[in-house]
Amino acid sequence: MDYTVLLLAIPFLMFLLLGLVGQKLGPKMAGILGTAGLSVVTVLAYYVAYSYFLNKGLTLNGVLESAVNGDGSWKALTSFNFTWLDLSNANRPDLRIEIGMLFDPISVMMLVVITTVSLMVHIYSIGYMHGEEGFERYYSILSLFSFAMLGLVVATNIFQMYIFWELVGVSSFLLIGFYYKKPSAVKAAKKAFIVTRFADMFFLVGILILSYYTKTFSFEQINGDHAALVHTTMGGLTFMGCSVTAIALTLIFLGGAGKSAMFPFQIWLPDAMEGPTPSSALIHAATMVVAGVYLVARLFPVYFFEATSVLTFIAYVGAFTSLFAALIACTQTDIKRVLAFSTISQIAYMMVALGVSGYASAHEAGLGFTASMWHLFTHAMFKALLFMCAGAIIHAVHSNEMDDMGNMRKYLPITHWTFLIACFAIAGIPPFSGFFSKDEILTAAFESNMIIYVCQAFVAGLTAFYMFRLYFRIFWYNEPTFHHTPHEAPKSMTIPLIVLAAFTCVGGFIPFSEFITAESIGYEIEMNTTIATISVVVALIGIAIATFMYKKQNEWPDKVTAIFKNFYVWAYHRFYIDEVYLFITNKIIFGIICTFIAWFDRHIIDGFMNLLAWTTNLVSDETKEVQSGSVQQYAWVFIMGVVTIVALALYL
Amino acid sequence: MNVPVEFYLVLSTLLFFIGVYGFIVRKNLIGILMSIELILNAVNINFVVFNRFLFPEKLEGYMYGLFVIIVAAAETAVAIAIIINVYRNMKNIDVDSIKELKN
Amino acid sequence: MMAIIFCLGSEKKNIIRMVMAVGALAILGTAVYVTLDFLAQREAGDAADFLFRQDIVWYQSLNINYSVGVDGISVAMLLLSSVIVLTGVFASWGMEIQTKEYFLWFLMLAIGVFGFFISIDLFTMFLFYEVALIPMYLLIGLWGTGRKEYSAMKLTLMLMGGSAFLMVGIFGIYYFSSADGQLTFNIVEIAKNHAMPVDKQLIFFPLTFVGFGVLGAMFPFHTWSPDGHASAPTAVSMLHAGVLMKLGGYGCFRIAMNLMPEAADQLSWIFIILTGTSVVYGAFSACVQNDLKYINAYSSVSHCGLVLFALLMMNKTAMTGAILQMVSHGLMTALFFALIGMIYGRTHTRDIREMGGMMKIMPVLGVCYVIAGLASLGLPGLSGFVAEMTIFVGSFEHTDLFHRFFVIMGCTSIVITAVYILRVVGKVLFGPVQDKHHESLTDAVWHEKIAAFGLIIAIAGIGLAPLWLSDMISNSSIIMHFMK
Amino acid sequence: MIETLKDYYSGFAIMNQELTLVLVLIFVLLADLFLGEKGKKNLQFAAIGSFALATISGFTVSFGGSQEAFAGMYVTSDMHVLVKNILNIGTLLVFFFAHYWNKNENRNQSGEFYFLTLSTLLGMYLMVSSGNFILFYIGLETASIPMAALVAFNKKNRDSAEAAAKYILTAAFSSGVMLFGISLIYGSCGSLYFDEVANAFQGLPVQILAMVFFMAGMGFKISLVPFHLWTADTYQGAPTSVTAYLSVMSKGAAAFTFLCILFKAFHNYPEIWQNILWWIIVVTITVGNLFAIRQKNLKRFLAFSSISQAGYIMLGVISGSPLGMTSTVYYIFIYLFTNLAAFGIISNIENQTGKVGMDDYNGLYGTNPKSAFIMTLAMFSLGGIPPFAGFFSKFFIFAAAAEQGQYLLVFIALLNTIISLYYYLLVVKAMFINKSENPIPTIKSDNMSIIGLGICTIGILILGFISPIYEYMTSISFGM
Repeated sequence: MDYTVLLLAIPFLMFLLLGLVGQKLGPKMAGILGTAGLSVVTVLAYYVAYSYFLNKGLTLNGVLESAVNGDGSWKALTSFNFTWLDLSNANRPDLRIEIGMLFDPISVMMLVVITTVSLMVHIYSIGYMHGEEGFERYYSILSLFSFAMLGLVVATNIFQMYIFWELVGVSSFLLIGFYYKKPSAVKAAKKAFIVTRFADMFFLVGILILSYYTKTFSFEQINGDHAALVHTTMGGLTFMGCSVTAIALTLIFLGGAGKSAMFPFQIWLPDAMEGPTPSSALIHAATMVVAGVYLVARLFPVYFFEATSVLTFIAYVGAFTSLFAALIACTQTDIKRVLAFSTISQIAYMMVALGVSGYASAHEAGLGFTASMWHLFTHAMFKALLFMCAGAIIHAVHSNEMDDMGNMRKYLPITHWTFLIACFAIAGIPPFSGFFSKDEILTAAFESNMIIYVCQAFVAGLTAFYMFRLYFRIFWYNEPTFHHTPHEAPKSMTIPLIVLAAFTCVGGFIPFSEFITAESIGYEIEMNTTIATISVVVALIGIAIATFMYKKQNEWPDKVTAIFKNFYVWAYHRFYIDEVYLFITNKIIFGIICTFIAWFDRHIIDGFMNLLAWTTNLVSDETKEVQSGSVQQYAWVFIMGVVTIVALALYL
Repeated sequence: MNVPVEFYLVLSTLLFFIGVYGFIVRKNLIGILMSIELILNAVNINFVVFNRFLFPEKLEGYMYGLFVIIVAAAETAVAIAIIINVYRNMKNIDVDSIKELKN
Repeated sequence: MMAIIFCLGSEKKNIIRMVMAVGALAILGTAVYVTLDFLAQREAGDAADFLFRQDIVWYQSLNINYSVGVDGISVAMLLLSSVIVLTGVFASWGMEIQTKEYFLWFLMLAIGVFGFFISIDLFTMFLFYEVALIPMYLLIGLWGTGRKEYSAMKLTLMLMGGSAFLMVGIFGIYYFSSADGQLTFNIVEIAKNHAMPVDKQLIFFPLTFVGFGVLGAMFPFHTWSPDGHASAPTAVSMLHAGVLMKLGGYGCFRIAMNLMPEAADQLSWIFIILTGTSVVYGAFSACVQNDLKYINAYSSVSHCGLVLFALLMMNKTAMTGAILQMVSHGLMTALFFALIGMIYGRTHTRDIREMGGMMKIMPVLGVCYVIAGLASLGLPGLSGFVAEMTIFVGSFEHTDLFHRFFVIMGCTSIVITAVYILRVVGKVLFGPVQDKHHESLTDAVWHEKIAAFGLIIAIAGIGLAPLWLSDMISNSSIIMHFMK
Repeated sequence: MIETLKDYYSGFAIMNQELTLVLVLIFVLLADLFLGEKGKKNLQFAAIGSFALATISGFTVSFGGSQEAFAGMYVTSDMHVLVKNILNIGTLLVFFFAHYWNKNENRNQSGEFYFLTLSTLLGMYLMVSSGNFILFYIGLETASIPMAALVAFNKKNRDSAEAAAKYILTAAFSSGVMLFGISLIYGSCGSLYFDEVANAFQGLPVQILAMVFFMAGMGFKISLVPFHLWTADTYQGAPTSVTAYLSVMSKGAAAFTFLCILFKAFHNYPEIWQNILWWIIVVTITVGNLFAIRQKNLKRFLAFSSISQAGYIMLGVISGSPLGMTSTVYYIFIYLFTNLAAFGIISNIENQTGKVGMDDYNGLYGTNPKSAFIMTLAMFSLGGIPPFAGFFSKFFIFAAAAEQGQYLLVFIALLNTIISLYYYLLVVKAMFINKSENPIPTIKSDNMSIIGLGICTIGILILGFISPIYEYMTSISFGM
């Protein structure tokens, strides 16, 4: 245990402190305390990242440990790892849940992402949430979230990950339901929790299967040596014709898919926008939703060496989801929903990248992995930025609907420029960060699977289109009648915007492939100019169409809508997936199964017990004539009793 | 005259069941009491016959018969007293009048 | 060993309450002391099956002894019981009618519970078991609400039905278990002799298991539970769901399975089906209930089903998980009932359709309720998670399709649990206020806070640092016994 | 065999208790005759006091082993002495409860009450100690004929008259049937001594027939189904003190005698009577319970309850083992305190308010908490709920049956305890939970019944925990 534990301890203590005595501290104190706490954590995280990546050594427990192995690959370091719960038994003597901190390239990278975005959100929220009821509660939950998310990424074993996985789930639930008086928020929170919980169940079963055979939870042992442990313990095992490893890993992926809102679990994320916008930025855009990607990345060696088919499956799921979400994003009018679908689409990109990735660093085989993580990083920055901008806009007009906005560039200049930067980044226009990461993804896809490449390239165009649709609708277009003149957000809100915009601008120039690779060995990326050109062109086409349609109010949007009428309606209604879910849960599970079971319980099971009692009473009542009061009848019964018994005794 | 033992037993059994039958069908309490006497007489016949024919070396059966007679007398005395009490309370000694306590 | 305080003769309500509070505190203190002493003695290398043994010959000719002693499991249950008794006293602070009698019966219940957990003689155990059952009738019938008479009667009769099974089982064990002709009721000796023929075990194991299973709310013998809980006064619900239902699981374990392991092995499949069904069945039933207490009662059916389910998996991890689940469920369900009682005391309704926005009106109770709900749906950091995960990991030891199927079915309960917990939280605590009259209601008062916070601390304590408890439980010889 | 007249009379030496009782009897008779109108009050004290002395003296008797007198006509042992002592205690308790009644309503006939009760007690003594069917028959009739008079004690009350008529007629009928059986036993076995009967018993059809006739007669006394129909009517009509006496002493003595005779006379073919008894027990317990459920009159209610209790007692008999005997006697012992506590409360309340309906007891706890409390204890104890004594006695009696492998029977009996608990709880519910607009007013019990109730309560509460009593019974019990 050393200073690294503070990374987890500070947010946790902050959560307890603000949660228990936040009311007494008052909102101002709570905001400052929360932000200060997180600043410390951020500094620590940067220090760790700095020592790990640049100094190639991390001082843990007073000893300077090298972050590089002899062969030049990155080394995973553990600062502490204690037994939290012993689950051993005769069969699996070493099975235990440990809590520890693991530092390797992806976890350190995630530390940076999380703390950065979280700090920005903390600062931003001081302005955004100003005067809100439950301000202290908000900060306390933010701290809880930061704690959980940091715990998740530094997890040394899959069960620790699951523990924090659940914790981020609950903090997400609490934040979505922050405006608990609003029925829609409560509903959205419930939906988010239950859908992810449903996926978590698969995750859990996956863990159980995996750990049953490997007899351990530890990532180091599971992943180590090209997942040799999985190979020796599970290789060749089949269940109903499928490889057990594949089943386990598919289940684990489904868990990740739930958190990362992959199809068909995507339904919760758009609704999750009911939460305060900064928390959406943090949780539902930048960090928590990428946990699924992180999970797959964490177990990447297992996926790659033991279940390639699952990886392909992931790629297809990702590709489909990205296309699907992008299509929907084109039709939405609630700006946060557009961003939400965009998030789904972008995360799906990362999934695709993992799915098409190879392993070795040589010949850029593991490019997809690097690209995925890179996109994770850049996406976190620009998506958080987008959300915060959206927050600033909502803050200004008190509405989420595009129709209430327009021509806002003159009222909100900072927001406007930062938003534009983010739009360029997500659209993949150089030199903004999104260009680089997305380009690598497309390259990886191109080299592995043509169908997926085409699909992703098309999605890239769509992305550019809907983002600029959003941009023009908000900042250009016709000016609606505002209730009051919109004004720029306070400093506490604009500074984070600027910081993130800066990250977005420079993020593409980080030599990511030196640090983060599937094999942990750094390499140089050479840009594939053909693909880069194609993607830029596609993006520009998208932007052009958007400019044409939405810069000024004109009849083209309606015309286009009319052409794709049915399709538009379907997309607008998110392809009715929510309705299908609602039908299954409300009508079938609640309406039929639960009601039936409850009825069955009351009327059959309990009814049977009551019937017993009722019968007893009935028999009692019916037999009262036996006791007729007539002494002669008594004698009759007496003598008949004797006769019967004699008969029984003699003949039986 | 040598009546076989079976004849006595048939008699006593008949007497017993006549007593039982009487107990069940008689409407008058005194009649019922008399039926009981029949049963007891059947018993007495049994005892005496068994003693006389089967185990003549001891007197147990005779003794038992004597006791039964004595006890029956006492029983009848109390029974009649109670029947008188019934009569006093209900003004008749019909068996149907003692059917109030039931269920 | 257990200091039980009687507060006879005192007519003043406040004095009774104070005496009860002090007494319950003393009980908790004793329990904590016993725990620490227990751990210290274990640390010092005392490896006897049971510590603090005390044997007093009672009925010599039948070899009935008053034998008590504790192992890790009993200690855990004692701790649980004492916490719940203490918080129960605070939760029933506002009991105004016939306070003395109420607390007297309450104490009798507590005596039965404590006695049961420390007994290692079948007769003594059964005695305490029944001692614990009967006060329920009056406690519910007199101080309950709703259809209290019906519920009280149903509860009592069904549980007595269970003990009818149980008693036959106990006689079977008694008469067939002796190795050298010396009949004994002593659990330790019976387990050691291990002389019961398998064909007899096959008869008496189901009887014993069902007997305890009734109290453990095993499907289809659980229907006393919803009605009983719904009608019982707060503290009684707490003690009943929190501790009394654990008697069932504990008995199944300590008596049925420990003494008749072969039969347990052979017949476990029947009960796995039943308990597996109760896990899911209870959860589904809870989804559509509208009465808070019914929801919680069905949830108890589900959770207690998980206890028995895990026990039947018969390996160290799952069994440890089962005991953990007993403790955990005891604490959180007690918290639930305490909170429901407090809410009901204010709103005078338990129908979730008539409530809403309570979080705004009574934030402390609301937050406590959310915590209880999160514990119930197995949030890490709270006790439910620890127990459930231990159970699932342990249950996964069996590779065959049958076990796998039921384990995975059990896993689905964590989702369904989330569904009904969130349904309640969403309807009752969140959303707009449904009834204008509710807006003037007050938040928790001091004794209610003590009750709620006490339980939350225990829940979170176990949830954050479960290792000592889990080790204490899993090091019990009885669990080792099942390590094959 | 009998050597001299002196030897013959030495038989009286082991009849201490009977002789003491006869002394008390004569004393009470004389006192009643000579004390006159003014001395009625003292008469009660004289009767109770002298009988209490007799009771105490009973505990000094001890034999160490089995003893015979009059050529085996009369047998005794420590167990017999103990049973008689138990009967004494019960009778004494009944006297305590009857005191108030004897002082007021029944003041003119109180002497007769004591005399008749003690007479029946003497009959029971003889019945218990009999070694021969003759003495058994004499004892039985001595016990039941005065009982009929006792039942009819309320001369002005038509219910009492009806109950007595039913009782005497059924009793006479059943003793007729039984005698017929005994006569056949005599005819087929050639003797009336139990042990000689045992040797000659070969399981012939006629012997089985005879045995069933005999069992029917005993079944009447113990009120086993289907010979039980008189019970409820008689219990309801009889004065409450007499009912209490009838339900405990008469039943207990008969049960023990039945056990002794089955053990002694029919022990060579146990499976025959065990099979019969098996069915009788099942039917008895079930019918008793089913009929008890719907009763509204507490005395009638307790009558059916006592029928089902009789079934439980028979569980000990069916085992045929020393454990069975111990548990039977123990059960009777505990049952005595429990049931008398219930009857004590009922008679107290009936004497002072005339109410015996279950509905009248609504809200009793509010007005008479102590009575309600004792009644609750009694009900719980009857239902076999620990820590009250009834639990222990039930446990032991089940243990005795289970020892012989009668698990199914035990199980059925246990299931029946659920029903029985239901109606016992109904009483508790009436007193504690039900509300009444017209509750029984607070009554003031007289000292005697308070003493009686106190003894019963203590008995219910602590007897189960005092194992030496049970251990003593074990040490002196015997099996087949």
